[in-house]
Amino acid sequence: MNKVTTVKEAVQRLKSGDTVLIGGFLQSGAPETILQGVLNYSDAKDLTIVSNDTGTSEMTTIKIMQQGRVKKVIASYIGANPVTGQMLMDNPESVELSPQGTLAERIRCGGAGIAAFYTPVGVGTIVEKGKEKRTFNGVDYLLETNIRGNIAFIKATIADKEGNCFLKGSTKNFNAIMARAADYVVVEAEQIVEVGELDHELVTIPGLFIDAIVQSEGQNG
Amino acid sequence: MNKVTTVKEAVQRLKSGDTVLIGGFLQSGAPETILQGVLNYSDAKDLTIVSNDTGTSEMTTIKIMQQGRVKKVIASYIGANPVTGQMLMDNPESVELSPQGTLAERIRCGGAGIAAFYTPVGVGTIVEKGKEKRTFNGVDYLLETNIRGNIAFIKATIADKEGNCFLKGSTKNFNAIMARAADYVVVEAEQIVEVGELDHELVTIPGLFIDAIVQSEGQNG
Amino acid sequence: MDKKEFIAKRAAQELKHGDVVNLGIGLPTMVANHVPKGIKVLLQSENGLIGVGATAEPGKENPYITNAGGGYITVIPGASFFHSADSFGIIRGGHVDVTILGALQVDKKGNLANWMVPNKKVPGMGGAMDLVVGAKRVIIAMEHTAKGSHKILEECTFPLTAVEVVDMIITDMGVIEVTDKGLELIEIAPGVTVEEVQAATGCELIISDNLKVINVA
Amino acid sequence: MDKKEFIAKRAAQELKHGDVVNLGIGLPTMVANHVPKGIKVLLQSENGLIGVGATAEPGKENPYITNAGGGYITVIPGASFFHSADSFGIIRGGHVDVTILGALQVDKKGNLANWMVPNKKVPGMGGAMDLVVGAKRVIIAMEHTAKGSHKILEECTFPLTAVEVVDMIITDMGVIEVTDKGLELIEIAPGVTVEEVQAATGCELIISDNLKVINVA
Repeated sequence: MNKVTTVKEAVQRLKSGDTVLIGGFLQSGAPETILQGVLNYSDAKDLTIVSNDTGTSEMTTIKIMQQGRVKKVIASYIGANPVTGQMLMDNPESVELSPQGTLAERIRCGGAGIAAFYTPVGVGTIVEKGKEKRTFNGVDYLLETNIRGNIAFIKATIADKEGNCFLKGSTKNFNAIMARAADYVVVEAEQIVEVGELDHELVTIPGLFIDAIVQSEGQNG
Repeated sequence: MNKVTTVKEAVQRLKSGDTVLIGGFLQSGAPETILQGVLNYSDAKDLTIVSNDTGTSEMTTIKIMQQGRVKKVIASYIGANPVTGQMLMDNPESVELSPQGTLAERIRCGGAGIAAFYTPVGVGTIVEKGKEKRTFNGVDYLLETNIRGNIAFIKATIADKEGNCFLKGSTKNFNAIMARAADYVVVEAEQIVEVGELDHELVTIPGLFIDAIVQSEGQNG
Repeated sequence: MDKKEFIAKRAAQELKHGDVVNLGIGLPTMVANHVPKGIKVLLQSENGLIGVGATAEPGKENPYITNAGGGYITVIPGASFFHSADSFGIIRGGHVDVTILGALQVDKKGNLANWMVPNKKVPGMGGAMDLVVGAKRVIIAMEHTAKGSHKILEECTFPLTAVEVVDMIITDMGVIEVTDKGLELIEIAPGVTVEEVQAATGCELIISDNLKVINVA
Repeated sequence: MDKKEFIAKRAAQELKHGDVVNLGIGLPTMVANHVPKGIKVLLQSENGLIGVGATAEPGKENPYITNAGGGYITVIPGASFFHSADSFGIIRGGHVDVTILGALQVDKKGNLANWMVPNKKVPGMGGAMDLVVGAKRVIIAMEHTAKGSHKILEECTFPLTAVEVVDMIITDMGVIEVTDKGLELIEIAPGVTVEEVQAATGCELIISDNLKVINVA
């Protein structure tokens, strides 16, 4: 079950209209090699992007957005990507802001078969707009629904050929949860090793979640 | 912040009427040294025990139950503990059976500030009794509420003196999630090391969740 | 050939290369011994690992590696471990391709009862309810009858494990697919007649136009 | 002393040995430099680590260790890493003892507005809403006014981050506790009068019977 492929091949799975989960936290653990592949080898459009922050001005998500291929963004912090900020000003419906922990939990639930959950975060703020509010043990909570992607792009430090991934330090961030919440998951790995070379106890993402592995050409981290 | 103490000292935190989370999966990763301490040094009663299985006939939870100190059990599988089985027959209200994944998620949510969640598991079975059923995207789900403990007893393979824990292999089971879901958490560790000796990447449970560490006298695993 | 071994061998034929598989305790566990050559499956154990290997040899038990029955096992290269919430995230989230389990009763709608017998001591459902709801494909591997009394029924009478989840039933007498129209017998054991299978079944079977004989050679 | 340093030093006095602390970006980050001797706190960064150490020295940046602002940092012995869902499980689950954050506006009920200014580009709330709801204690560390205009108000006018969550406000002019009765000035900066603090505040202050002078010597 060798899942190693080329970036060009892997990004063919991206279709117009897809919801795309993009891992990373600002520059940390961002799947820049795959995103460059989307820029170069894919013409999929009408994309919905789910990302903590949609990256910074120096990164690749903004370039895909500048090509007019992104119709919607779901994120928690967009202050480092002026195109997302502009999208929100031009069309408030096109950018959905979710508190960071709520966003993370929605994605985790998408991967874990949980339809929705009650969180106390956002009560009394504009986040509660349109959401059910409910009291448990005297505290108010909002109902938040899960998020799944058609495809996820993530980055790992080391992957074995069956997709077991180790994500070092703080690069786990959204990568580790997005890997579990999409129909097709592409990982770029800084280092690709044989099955068995990665310590069982260092597997951040079991290989069963991974569909395709490509060599990362990015910097470490 | 050296949290190492004696078993005798640690179990003094157990009070009558407490809800106690007990880690382990059958004999694997069960906190037997702490439970022996409860048997020997604590007279707390009217306890509610949350445990995947309440152990086997050879283990210690059953002995605490035989002393008449347990008023309620929440578990998923009780086939290896005949006292729990008898409790259920004598008083169906005294044993709450939760599907194993639902039980795990209820505990995780207890630790993560989520009040309740919708799971598809149990729909159309006796598990749905008394629970809200709700449809998301054409699929039925049950609303399940979280579980927290006043105290949790868990087992680790290695703990440093500030409570960072490594749980080897399949001993992570309920231990890793119960550690996050109680007001006071006691861990027994097979090996206690200085802070910094445990690899950052091998920390299964960050020390912030741990209140007291005792030396495990049990067998490995 | 032993009945159970026959069932396990046939069930193993359902596995595809790369499948993530969860096997129930008892007969289903035997399926692991009969995975066809050239096919690699990843066995998940709901207590917290993927990449289950053979049972540990006596004297070589590793106390840190057990399965959902508490037995000491080994793991294969590429195995990994996780806690119970993540383990059931895998299961409930639809990441298990196939689960093979035993049953007390299955009915023509694919309803499953495999966790309690009324008026007997209740062992609890363990992970069975999560598994059958979460797995993409649910295969029941069991003896066709319980000492002569029907297990495949018009409608389950025991408390259900889940509703309309079973995809296939593999027994010592045949292979049955659960379809929208009812239970369809698609394979039959060597030396058994359709009439015998029907007589051993508590609801009417649809007989496949293309009925084959089970081949576990 | 620089205003910001003064505020950070005073805020650091609120930390207790063993506290799990999350510091916001900007001024609150400076609090880490002033933790009193003999006190060890564990700094959490919501992007996925606990045990934040000093900022990485130029040329010694470790690309695998960043904070929530994307900056390169170091970690202390006993640090550990986790993904975003677990990180916010720590935060939302009440396992952070104190968070120290900046604010645009705070009002007498402890309502907080610190994530967006109406009619300006919206940066998003990031983890701020989760932090102030989840942390056991919320301390606002900020300059008392924004170039003369009030930030401490009768009622916030900007979109809220959360309702009734602030426990204490530490500014260059004083320390204010949020109580059931309103905002109580409990400490005042050296050389500042109560009248000056009140004039710089958009709602009436309760003056503590036991008003002290801030000591950050």
